[in-house]
Amino acid sequence: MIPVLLIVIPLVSGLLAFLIKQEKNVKVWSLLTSLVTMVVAILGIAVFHKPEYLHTDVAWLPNLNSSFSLTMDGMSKLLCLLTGIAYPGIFIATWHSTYKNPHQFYALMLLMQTGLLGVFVASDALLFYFFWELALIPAYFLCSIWGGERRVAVTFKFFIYTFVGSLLMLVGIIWVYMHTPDHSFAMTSFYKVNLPGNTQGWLFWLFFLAFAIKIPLWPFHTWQPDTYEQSPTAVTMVLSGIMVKMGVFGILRWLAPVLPVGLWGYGDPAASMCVIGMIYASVVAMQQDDLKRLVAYSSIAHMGLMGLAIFVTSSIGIQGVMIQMFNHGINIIGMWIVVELIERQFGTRKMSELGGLAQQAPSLAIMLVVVSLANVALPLTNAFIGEFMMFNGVFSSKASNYHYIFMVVGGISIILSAIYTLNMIQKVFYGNTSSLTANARDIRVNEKFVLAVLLIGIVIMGVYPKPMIEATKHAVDAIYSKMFIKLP
Amino acid sequence: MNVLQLVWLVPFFPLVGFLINGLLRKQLPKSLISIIGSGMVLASFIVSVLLFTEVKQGNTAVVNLFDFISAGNLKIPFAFQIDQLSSLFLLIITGVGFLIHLYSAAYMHEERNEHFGRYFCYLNLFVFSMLLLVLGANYLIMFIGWEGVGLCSYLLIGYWFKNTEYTNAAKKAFIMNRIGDLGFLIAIFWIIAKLGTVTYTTTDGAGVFDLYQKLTRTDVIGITLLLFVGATGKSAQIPLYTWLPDAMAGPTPVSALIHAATMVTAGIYMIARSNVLYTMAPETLSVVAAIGLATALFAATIAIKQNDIKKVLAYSTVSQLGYMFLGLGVGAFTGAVFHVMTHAFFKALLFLGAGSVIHAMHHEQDIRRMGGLAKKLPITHITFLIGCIAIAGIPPFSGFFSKDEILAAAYTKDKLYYILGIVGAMMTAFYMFRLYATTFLGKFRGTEEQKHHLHESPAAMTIPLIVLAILSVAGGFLGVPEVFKPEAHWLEHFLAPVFAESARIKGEVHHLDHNTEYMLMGLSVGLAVIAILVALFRYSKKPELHEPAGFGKVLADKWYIDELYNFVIVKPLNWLAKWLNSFFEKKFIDGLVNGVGRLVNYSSRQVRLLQSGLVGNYVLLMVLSMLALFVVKFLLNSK
Amino acid sequence: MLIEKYIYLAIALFCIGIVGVLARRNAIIIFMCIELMLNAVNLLLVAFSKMHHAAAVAKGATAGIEGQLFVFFIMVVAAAEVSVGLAIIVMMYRNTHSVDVNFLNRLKH
Amino acid sequence: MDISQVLFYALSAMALGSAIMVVISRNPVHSVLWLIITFFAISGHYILMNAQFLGIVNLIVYAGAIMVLFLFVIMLMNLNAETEPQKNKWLKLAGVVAGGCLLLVLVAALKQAEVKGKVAMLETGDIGLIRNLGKALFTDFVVPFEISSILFLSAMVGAVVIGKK
Amino acid sequence: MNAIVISAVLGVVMMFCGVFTNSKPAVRFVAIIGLLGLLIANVLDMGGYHFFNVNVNGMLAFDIFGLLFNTIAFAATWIYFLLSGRDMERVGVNLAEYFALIFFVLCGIAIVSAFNSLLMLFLGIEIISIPLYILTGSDKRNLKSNEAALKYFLMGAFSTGIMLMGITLLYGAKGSFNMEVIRSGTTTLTPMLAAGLLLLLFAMSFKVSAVPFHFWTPDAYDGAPTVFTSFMATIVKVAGFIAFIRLFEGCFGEVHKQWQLLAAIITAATLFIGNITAVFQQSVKRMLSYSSIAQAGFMLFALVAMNETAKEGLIFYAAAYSLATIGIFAVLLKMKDYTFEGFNGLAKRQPVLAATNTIFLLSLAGIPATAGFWAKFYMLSAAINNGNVMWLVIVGVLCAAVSVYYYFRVIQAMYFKDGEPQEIETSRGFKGLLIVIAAVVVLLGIFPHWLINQLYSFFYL
Repeated sequence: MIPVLLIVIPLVSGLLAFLIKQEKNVKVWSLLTSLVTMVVAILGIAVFHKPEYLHTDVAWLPNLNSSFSLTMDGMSKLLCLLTGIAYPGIFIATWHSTYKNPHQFYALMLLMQTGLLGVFVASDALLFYFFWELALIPAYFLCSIWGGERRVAVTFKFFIYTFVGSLLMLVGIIWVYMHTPDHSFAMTSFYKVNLPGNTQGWLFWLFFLAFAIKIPLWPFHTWQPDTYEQSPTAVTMVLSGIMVKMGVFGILRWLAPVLPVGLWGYGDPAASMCVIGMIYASVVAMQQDDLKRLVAYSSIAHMGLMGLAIFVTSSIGIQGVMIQMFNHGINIIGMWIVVELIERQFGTRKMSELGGLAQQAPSLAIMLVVVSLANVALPLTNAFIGEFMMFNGVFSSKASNYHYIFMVVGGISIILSAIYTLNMIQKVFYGNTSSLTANARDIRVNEKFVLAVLLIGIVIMGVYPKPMIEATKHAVDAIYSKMFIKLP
Repeated sequence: MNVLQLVWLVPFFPLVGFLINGLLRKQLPKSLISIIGSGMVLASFIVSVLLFTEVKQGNTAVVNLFDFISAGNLKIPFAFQIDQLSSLFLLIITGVGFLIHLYSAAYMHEERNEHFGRYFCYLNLFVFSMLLLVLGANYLIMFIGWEGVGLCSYLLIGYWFKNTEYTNAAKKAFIMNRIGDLGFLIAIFWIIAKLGTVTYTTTDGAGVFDLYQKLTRTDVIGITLLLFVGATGKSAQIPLYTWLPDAMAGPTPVSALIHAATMVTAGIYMIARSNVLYTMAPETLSVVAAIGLATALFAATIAIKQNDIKKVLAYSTVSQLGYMFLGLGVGAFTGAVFHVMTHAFFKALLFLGAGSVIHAMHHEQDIRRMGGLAKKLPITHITFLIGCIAIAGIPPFSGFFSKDEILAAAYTKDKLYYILGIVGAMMTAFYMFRLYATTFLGKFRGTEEQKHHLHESPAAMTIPLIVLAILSVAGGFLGVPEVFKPEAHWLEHFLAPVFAESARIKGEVHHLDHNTEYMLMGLSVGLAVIAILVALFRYSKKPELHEPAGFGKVLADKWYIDELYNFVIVKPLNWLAKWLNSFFEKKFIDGLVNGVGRLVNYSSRQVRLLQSGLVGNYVLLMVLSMLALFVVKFLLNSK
Repeated sequence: MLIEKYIYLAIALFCIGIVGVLARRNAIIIFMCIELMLNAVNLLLVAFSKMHHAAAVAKGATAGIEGQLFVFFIMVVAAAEVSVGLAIIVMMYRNTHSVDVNFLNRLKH
Repeated sequence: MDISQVLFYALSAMALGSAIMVVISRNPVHSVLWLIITFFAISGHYILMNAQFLGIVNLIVYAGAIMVLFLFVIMLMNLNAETEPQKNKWLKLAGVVAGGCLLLVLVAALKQAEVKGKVAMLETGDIGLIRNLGKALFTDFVVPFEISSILFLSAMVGAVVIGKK
Repeated sequence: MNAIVISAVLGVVMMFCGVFTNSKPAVRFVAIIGLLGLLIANVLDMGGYHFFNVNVNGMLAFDIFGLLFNTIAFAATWIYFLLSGRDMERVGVNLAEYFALIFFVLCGIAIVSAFNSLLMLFLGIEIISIPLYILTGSDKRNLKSNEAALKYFLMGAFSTGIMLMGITLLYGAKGSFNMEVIRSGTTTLTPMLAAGLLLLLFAMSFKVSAVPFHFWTPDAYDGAPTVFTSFMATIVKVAGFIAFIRLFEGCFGEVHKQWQLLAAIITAATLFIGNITAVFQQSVKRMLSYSSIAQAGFMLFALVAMNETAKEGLIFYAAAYSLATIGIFAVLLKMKDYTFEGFNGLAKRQPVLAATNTIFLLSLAGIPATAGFWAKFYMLSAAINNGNVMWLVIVGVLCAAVSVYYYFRVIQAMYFKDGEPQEIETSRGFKGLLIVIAAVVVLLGIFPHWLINQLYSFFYL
């Protein structure tokens, strides 16, 4: 029941939002919807956590053995929660942003939420693919209509790029489906498939491409900085905070347990791409002057680490990925909120045009500094827990022969991330005020509220990660055991 | 209830102070801020003293607060370990910390309210992190504190954030530290990979120091080297020391607290804490000793030609930290810790003294524009002098005892270490008294206005000076060498349980005979006195005011190490970044991606020409395709 | 008569028709060449019809008759096609005063 | 070589020769005439194979009706050798080569045809007679017969639509 | 048989309508009602109510597959009449005749979906083609229309010759035109069979505009009056596929392996050329004709894979593709400017048109939750299930990605660009119908089996 509600509430409300013409009303409406969704997600995790509440299975396509089957299990819980929390946060934080045709904007935002939640709770491969694509369509329109100058071309590239990947994945899904013992799209059937090694090999690449483009892993990342830069910030938040997690989630749920041999066989090349990406993106981030691009590249680096942790196959690394998906979502949304506040106030995101904000807007500065620190994974922030576990997992992996090298080289990104993050803080907040920032004002109450909640979350999760680890523990064990059980 | 269970209170108080000052910094008046800030540290100090009395009786404890990370087989609790070593550090941190807080209240009085609050909030956060570092019962908690102090250091160096140079220095400090941190982190992973735990020691013998025998030789060398990489970052050793002199951009009390007394000694603490592992890896110890010695000498040479009062002290700190590592490297763990303690006293004293001078001189830091301050600032003068004597190693001041212990151990290990060490000691004496002489003796060389305003600092500043001076004088008696009085080395006995395991591994240590030891002491003191006299003679009347030339300029410019790093690392990295960003990313990768699109467009433009509009061509093409398919079917695929 | 000979003959005619379509520009001639192709087919059909009739003459007297009927239908269709085709050509000619197919290139790319 | 063989070769030569002339004649009227000769040759073949009805129909429908229609249209347009558009030489050559190749490929493909060696019965058998054909046409083939009426209807409507001013 | 007879009769009725009345709405009304009757008759046929008990002598064989397709084709045509019937008036004066011709085409479609003899195939295809030549050239004053008709006619006649040669060779080898006879005993492709098969493959490829026999398509579709392009590109084209599949499965199903490669080559070429060439088009109409080639490439998957999934998928593809394309053409017909620029800013002026058009385009691109997705899904499944042609599957999905490129150009123009205001007349009913069709497309996209299940269950009554 809970997962169905998670999908239906934003869907219905999103469709209704098309009809609400007043800006104020539609804002309130979407905020309320997102709050309700959040409450449902929290209820599902905290109150109604018995399987019967969290699992739904309705006949959908009997001829194909595909059912409308949704499960909120250990893996999806955190991501549902993230989506649930992120949306109200985004709506509140961007309350003062104005869009032309606000009803369309908010409706599409809610529809995108439907897609995202659907991806996370779908336990049927076909349904998963459905939602996977559905999340993309509203994103396409949101970016293309309300984005920056080069929005049309950039978003189009984003769309086609991800579309190519997902089509290849569709081929993979169908192939696996043909070889399931009971000819079914159900996740359980997918997990029972036992394909020969070389088949798994090329299937691995089909799935991998889709997820790698979405995450995005180097060298498939070039759509991402452009898209983030051009999208309206509220959308960027969803894209980077939640949507990119779809890729990681996809690997964990649909790639690793289904094609373990493929993963073992090609884990090293994939992991190498991740490591190169981590360093590469960090180095490139050092050169960025646009705040959005900087955060975008930093996100590439961080997502690379998640990929790395999965591809070298270690239990603790996967555990780290699970909680890092959540943490990274929170942190990067925080980051975007700050960027949005800066852009809205000064009309620029160029670091070279800013400066000295710490005097004028100390609260903003503090928020940014804390979020940035979480971004560089300083201990006692949430990101540290995840990164620690992931790096640890990489280091102690038994699946890869090069795991030491991966860890050490990947570790350099820790240093590089400090470099570009501190550069950013320095350029934006320190030094003397520029002509633009001379009369800056500090942030408003609603923005402060969201950021404060985020910060508290960041610290609490950084100090006491146990609940998150507990929540995902079984899912990790399940995946990990499947990754090993089918070894030839 | 066991008093030791209260250990969490120690970091708790500064944390509370941090939160209150941080959140209410605009609302609270400055006086209240300083009372909260200092008071919390004082409270910690009191608890530390309580704990210390308990520990002195031989009670130690590991206090588990909650599960921090627990995934799979890895269980890392958030736990504090209170034993001799940590309790000693607690006293230093909270004690010296309190004094410096007190001092800061006066020193920073000119700041605006919110910045004043910000300052104290950072400072409290620093104390909190440092306490985590030393209290942590496992490497991960230590690492948390480790990075935490790095952060506070960053924040405090960049406290005056309007100045880009200062913020650059802050950045540099953080990044340099991060390089070290990576080493530390890898070491932690290595330990986890091999032993499955990072807890130091447990009652059921499942800690790192209980299981160390499971480590192979490679493991232990690797782990200790990596830990040492971490230590070089935090404790400013070659090659990662360059951040520390720049860190003097922060307010002077910060330099005293963080960049002299406490944070920079974290590396020594870490190695002392891991003494068992290091004892298992003599190769690493040699590296530690060599690096330590090299740093000691290297920094000393630079310090000789510096003219910024804080820079001199900074290089002196680097140099002294080098001594501590030398001590660790030659196995004198107690000696190193001892030196940490005495150094905390006298270096804090010197920095605060310098701060007092700077305060008096209206933020003038160049010693060439000072001179003759002895009369105007009597308390500062006397306490500063005490600090100088202590650092120069003149008995019975504290520096003598600790330095001597290290040098004696170095002698036992390798005579070359000793000789080089003593050269360093001589240089220390020389540049400290050069500083002293140029600053306090001779004629005043500042502006009239400065002269007019010259006055002794307020009590809140002088009291810490006096207390620290007393400690600098008396601190040494905690570790009187055996030669003077058997069983008088209280510290060694106090710390013995901590180093017991390594002592067991090392087995019987060769002790110097008393004559040799007296001789060595005499030599070092004698040389130091000579160096002091030379310095006083040269600089008290005619200070060196011109710009140094020749070799002196090389020293004054710090051997051009910053430039070298800039040239070898920073520039290439920037260049690489630029190249990647402007060429590789845009032209190559994105070019490829867009190239596919362009290829489609291009082929579209070409392929559509097939559609020539002429029926004849169409039919011709159709016939040709038919031919081709016939060929495929009948000739190629003739099944 | 051996059937191969008919096959070769028919194919030869068929290909001459194709060459005509390829080589001429006059729409009417092209159309005529297509008719030639159809006639080649007709010829071959009749030949096959007779061949099958010969092979099955013992069993059924009417074997092979469908080939000849097919020819009949082809003629019917050809007639219909010609009426429409010529109408189109004439319409074209009315508008352009040409039957040159190479002038038909307003629609391209 | 009996008479039927002689006839076969003669008719074949005539058919091929006149077919080639259709293609290469510059004057469209000549092309039509050559095509009529081809049809005659083919009708000869039909009669040789004892398919008299088809032979006659071929002459009446094709040579008589259809070709007259062609001729009529050509005359209407006043096309002659001078107005005949000439194709690019190379394209022409390409067309000939392509057609030739197709001929070669088809012949090569059918050289080993499974019907090789079978005989197409000449002059005997009565399936070509009107009686037999008619019977089959109105029994077994009545459906296609009726349906071809639809074809004619549509062609008629079409001609009207196109031809009407 | 119901469909064949009634559609022919309806054709005749329409002819007379033209004689007896000049009222265009009346003609249209008769056509719409008549077609509805045809549709109902066909559905009744599926349900076992045969109005005409004709002894077809093995010439025709009615099966559920063909009847189902007829239903879809008639339903699509009905929608087409409703949406675009009014636009036929603008082509020329012979409105009743146009309807008559369309009914004849439908008769041909009913024949090719039920033929059992190659003779009937030939007749059926001719009955489809001849009216289409006319319809293509029906805009008599328009040189483009003339040119398109002549090109279409010449090449169509040429391909008829090829097809007849193929049929002849089969007849020579097997001695019959009956598909069952041809099929029986065919375990290997003898030279004559193979040659016949190839020639038939070429001719049928021509009819479904598969590359390299597609050349007529862009020109004919572009030149034909848009309202008829809509019909040709959708219903007629998929009817070609039904015939194609029926022929090759019926005659050469047993030796599928031996010609699969050829079919795969043609399919790949079709996908490639169709999609690639569409990218650069400036006119939406011409883009749509290339897109129809590209979509044909996907439908050819059914031929390559040749299994039950493929056939079921083809039916679905027929419905999905026809609905979407008819919808787009209906919108296109309202535009004065057929270039992409003509669509600029449509979303502001005609949100309903833009939104429904977007759904149709998404469906053509194969985005989930539209019918088009399932169409592609079935085709890919069929090919993957076959297993031998994975390379073709990959080519297919890459080309599908390319297709997004040109379909989305229209969406971009409508939503993200500002354009000149141009008058677009639309009635409320038109919009309502578009919305209904879009809803059906989406509904089919979410519950793809709903329609088929309904039809099946009706059939088994």
